[in-house]
Amino acid sequence: MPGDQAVVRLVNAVVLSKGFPLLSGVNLEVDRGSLSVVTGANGAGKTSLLRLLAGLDSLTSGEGMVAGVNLNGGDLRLLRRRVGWLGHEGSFYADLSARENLEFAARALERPADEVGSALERVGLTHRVDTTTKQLSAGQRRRLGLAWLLVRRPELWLLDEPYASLDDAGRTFFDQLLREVVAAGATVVISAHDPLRSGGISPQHFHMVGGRMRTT
Amino acid sequence: MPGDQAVVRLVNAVVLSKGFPLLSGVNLEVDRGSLSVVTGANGAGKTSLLRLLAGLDSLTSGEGMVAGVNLNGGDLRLLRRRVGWLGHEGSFYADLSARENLEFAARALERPADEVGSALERVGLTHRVDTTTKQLSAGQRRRLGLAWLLVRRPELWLLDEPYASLDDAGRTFFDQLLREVVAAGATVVISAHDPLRSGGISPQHFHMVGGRMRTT
Amino acid sequence: MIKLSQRLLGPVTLVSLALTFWLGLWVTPPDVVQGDLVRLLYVHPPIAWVALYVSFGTATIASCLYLWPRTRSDVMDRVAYCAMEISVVFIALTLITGSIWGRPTWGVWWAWDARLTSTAILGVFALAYLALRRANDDPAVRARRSGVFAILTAINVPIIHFSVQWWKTLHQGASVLTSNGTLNVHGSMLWTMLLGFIGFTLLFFWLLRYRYRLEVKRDFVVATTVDEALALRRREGV
Amino acid sequence: MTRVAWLVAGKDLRIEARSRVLLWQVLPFGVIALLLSGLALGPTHAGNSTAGPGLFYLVTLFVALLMINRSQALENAPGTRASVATLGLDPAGVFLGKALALTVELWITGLVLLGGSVLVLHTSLIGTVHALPSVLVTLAALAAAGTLYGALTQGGDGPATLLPVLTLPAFAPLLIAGERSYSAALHGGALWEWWVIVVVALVAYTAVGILLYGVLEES
Amino acid sequence: MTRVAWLVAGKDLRIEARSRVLLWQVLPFGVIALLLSGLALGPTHAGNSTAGPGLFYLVTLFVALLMINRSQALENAPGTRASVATLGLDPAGVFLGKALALTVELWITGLVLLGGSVLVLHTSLIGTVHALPSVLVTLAALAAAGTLYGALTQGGDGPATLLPVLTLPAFAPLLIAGERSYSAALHGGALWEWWVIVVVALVAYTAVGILLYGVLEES
Ligand code: HEM
Ligand SMILES: Nc1ncnc2c1ncn2[C@@H]1O[C@H](COP(=O)(O)OP(=O)(O)OP(=O)(O)O)[C@@H](O)[C@H]1O
Ligand SMILES: Nc1ncnc2c1ncn2[C@@H]1O[C@H](COP(=O)(O)OP(=O)(O)OP(=O)(O)O)[C@@H](O)[C@H]1O
Ligand SMILES: [Mg+2]
Ligand SMILES: [Mg+2]
Repeated sequence: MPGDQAVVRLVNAVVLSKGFPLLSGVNLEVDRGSLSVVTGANGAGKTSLLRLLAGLDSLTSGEGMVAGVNLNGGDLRLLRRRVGWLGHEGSFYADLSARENLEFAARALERPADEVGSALERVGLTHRVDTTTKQLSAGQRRRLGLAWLLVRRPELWLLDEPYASLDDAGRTFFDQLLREVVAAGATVVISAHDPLRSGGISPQHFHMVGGRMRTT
Repeated sequence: MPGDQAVVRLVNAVVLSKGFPLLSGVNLEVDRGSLSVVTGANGAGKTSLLRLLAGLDSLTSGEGMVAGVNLNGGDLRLLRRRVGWLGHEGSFYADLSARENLEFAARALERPADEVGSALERVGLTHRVDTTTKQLSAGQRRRLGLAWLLVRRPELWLLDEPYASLDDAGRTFFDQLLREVVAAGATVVISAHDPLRSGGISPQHFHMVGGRMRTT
Repeated sequence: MIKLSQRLLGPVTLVSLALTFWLGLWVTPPDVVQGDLVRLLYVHPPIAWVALYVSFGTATIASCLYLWPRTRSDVMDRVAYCAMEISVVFIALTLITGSIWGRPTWGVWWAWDARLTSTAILGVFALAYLALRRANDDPAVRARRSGVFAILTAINVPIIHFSVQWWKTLHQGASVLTSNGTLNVHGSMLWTMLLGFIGFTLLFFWLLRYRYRLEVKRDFVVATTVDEALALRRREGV
Repeated sequence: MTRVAWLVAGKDLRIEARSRVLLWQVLPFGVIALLLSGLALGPTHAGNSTAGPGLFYLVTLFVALLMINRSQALENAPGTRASVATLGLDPAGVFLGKALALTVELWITGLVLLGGSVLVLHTSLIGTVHALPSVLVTLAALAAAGTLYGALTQGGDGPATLLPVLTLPAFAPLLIAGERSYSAALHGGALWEWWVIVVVALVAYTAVGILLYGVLEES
Repeated sequence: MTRVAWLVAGKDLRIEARSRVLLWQVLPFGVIALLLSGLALGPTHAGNSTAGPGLFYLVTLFVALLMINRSQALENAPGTRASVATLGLDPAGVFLGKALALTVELWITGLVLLGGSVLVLHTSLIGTVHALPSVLVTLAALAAAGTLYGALTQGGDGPATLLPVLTLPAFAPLLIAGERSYSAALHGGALWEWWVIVVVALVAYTAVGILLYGVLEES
């Protein structure tokens, strides 16, 4: 295969939902170990794109290859297992505590349980480990999402507006995390309205308009 | 009453939820026609404070007077009718279209129906008026929230992280809206992690730590 | 005066109940038809009376007082809650004593009888009330909701009462005071029964007082932990 | 009050009309439940036409629970509650509007189920027609009570499961009265006392709703 | 597969134990529904002990619907579905785990309801004890089928109302077989044929679940 380096390759990807084209023909190539930022006006299709890459929505037409899985007929579960997803909403069992949620993830992935404690510490939730997720504040839920990703350690990180509702310390931590992750060889695609703050890495920029990439 | 000017006056306000103090003794005074920005780390209590001011949560102890309504035993419904609220979540009937949601609000408030069209136009949703709210993107839902407020025209605006998930054009529009609103004599309290961008007005800053205002 | 009566409540309850049992078990004669079973007469009707009318009545009145803005106070909410809880106990006792009585007289523990069914439904109401309280944590919300629920229940009491009349009832009708006003039960039996009514009613109020105090204590414990929680919260992030 | 009531009822019915849940899900459920109840009781009981009214009301009750829950869930989507609260709608109007919409929905379901029980349970058609007014009033009372109880359960833990616990004891007398008057219409017998109960219940629940719905919404 | 099954079952039961919805809401609902069904049928039918098994299964069915819905709703909180999907759990394990947790919950409810029908509907105690194994197997089959159907309905419009429509026809044979074998245990009669049906249903639903749950989860 020529694109050995490409973790994501979309050719004219179209995603329909109830007849409406969320994506109207996206061409995209993302290299392994890179950091990409997708920008675009509200409703341009950023969330839809990330969902497609995560294997959460299916391709209507066009071609796609993500993390070695063909989006047309490939094993989407395998794909999902390789990506980490951080969405707009807090993404856990609302009745379980922060710790229990992470322990569930760790067990599911057969990771050692002690990673949970350190992940919670890194995102600064040590004083809320036993609070049920539905009681956490918006930003704390975001942080828990990051901790979940720390336990997951996926090869492709898909983050939908990761900065939203994080406080300053959270953003600094997040930037540092991004650097680490990319340095460790993972690929990161994020959608954002805010400019990236991290100085260390130079991201690739993509701009969406009307459900596809703006041709520059 | 001495504080004729104060729209919000909290003295040692405490709000408990399941025994946990969301607010641990807030003292706050906000003048009529001012713009206030509440900052603070994740979980500091910004959302809880705004909910208290909106009459959505009730005071456990301490004293409070908001928009002329006493939080201890006053008519909270009267208070709610005077405030406009924009929360983390899209805040509408998910099965109704953008236009139908606003029409419902306009009728409920006995406002002329033609305000709906102009509000939708101002927030840039003219191409999505007949889309059901649950299909809108995160930012579009935020914009619809702003349109709802435009129809509401409240005297006290309470906005929880209004910038989150708005795109650049949306933020510019929002800043301009803030200026207009304040100029028209309304009071605005917003919570934010991002610095305010508007040049025109100088906001008052409040910083929360551990459920109360930082004593400076 | 109130102090004194409060102090006397316990002893008077004890004495009247003890007297009821003594009279009921040893002094009054066995019945011609029912034999010794008739002694349940001194226990079952008073318990049922407390379960249905006294405790539900107390809870309903307290709920109304809570919902009426001028008389709204935590006291009323607590009284309603405690009364409803005690009512569960008394309804259970009514069902138990009734079943014990029913087994030899009707041959079954339970029958689809109007009185029995309505008693069971009221018991369910009381349980539902407790379930509703559990489902809400905010004290103000809980108080308002359970207050409204108690009032809705009160609407149902007469409806239940009338709607089940169509069954040819197995249960004893008004057997003590008949419709033409003549007394049906004589001498010592009547007095014993009357004493039973007084005794169990007093027992209800005594239990209510006890339970209420427990509730206040619990609130106090909560309040002290709230102080600790407040101190902890204020130290956050500093 | 009436203005708000119309507004709210219109909104609820519009959402219902759009999602078609009543047509495609609730009605089929009712019909199947009717069939199943017939099955569960076996031929001896179900073929016996005296069971008709009872089964009709039993099924209607479960259908009503589904619909009450849906009606309240509309108001409880995350964020919706807060936004709508700041509209400061007159709670008596909201109560009336929601009860009205629910009544309309229950009437539609009730008519279909009545048809079903005539067909499936061999209940007499003429008797059923005679019973119609009492059925409609009973369903309206169910709707009024259901709106109140629905508001009680929302926002707490597990509203969908709490609702049945709270409503069933309250609906029991309505059920009985409805069943009796239906039976009376079928077999002849005194109707008016059941009418009294049902009408009293309707009036009482409506009155309590108008007076106290505001207390519930405050939270 | 079994590892995932235990993990998922543990998670579901823990959430259930924490919220206490089963104890405080579902069980009381079952008991009330039993009482009400007795009422709705009137004394002649309800007193008649042959109606016992039918009513027991009818009520269990409604309780099961509530619980299936709750079990699936856990996975469907906004965002939860996406995050959990990226864990790539073995779907057969997820199916088994959720079915297992549901089985445990249904068993608890079933035992209480059996007790209730002995007390309230005068079903014979000894007969009921004899019927116990068949009831437990039937409930397990209901849980397996319910988990499958639950997954079918979620994510669409109004899952809580869609579920009953889909499941009722599938549950009908289970219901009948369960009721027949319970009746047979009460009054004597051939048991084994109903056993065959119930066991076959359990095995079939479990097999289909293990094979096809993945297909449902993919969407
Ligand atoms: C589980 C079974 C039973 C239950 C739930 C039950 C319930 C009640 C209730 C609620 C009352 C109070 C009625 C009122 O004050 O309006 C009552 C009163 C009474 N019960 Fe029962 N009962 C049961 C069985 C029996 C049996 C078996 C007998 C005797 C054969 C009996 C004899 C009485 C009598 C004599 C009264 C007083 C009636 C009067 O004077 O108005 N009960 N019962
Ligand atoms: N059925 C539909 N009819 C019309 N438009 C639809 C329909 N479903 C989705 N859409 C539109 O599809 C787009 C989806 O965009 P998406 O959520 O991917 O945007 P986004 O780039 O993430 O925006 P944001 O910055 O606001 O998060 C929105 O513009 C939405 O209005
Ligand atoms: N039962 C509970 N036990 C422990 N902590 C709780 C409980 N309920 C709420 N909290 C905490 O209360 C705080 C609520 O904060 P709030 O939502 O007001 O924060 P915020 O300032 O808006 O934060 P963000 O910037 O993340 O939106 C959080 O720290 C949350 O963890
Ligand atoms: Mg988006
Ligand atoms: Mg917040």
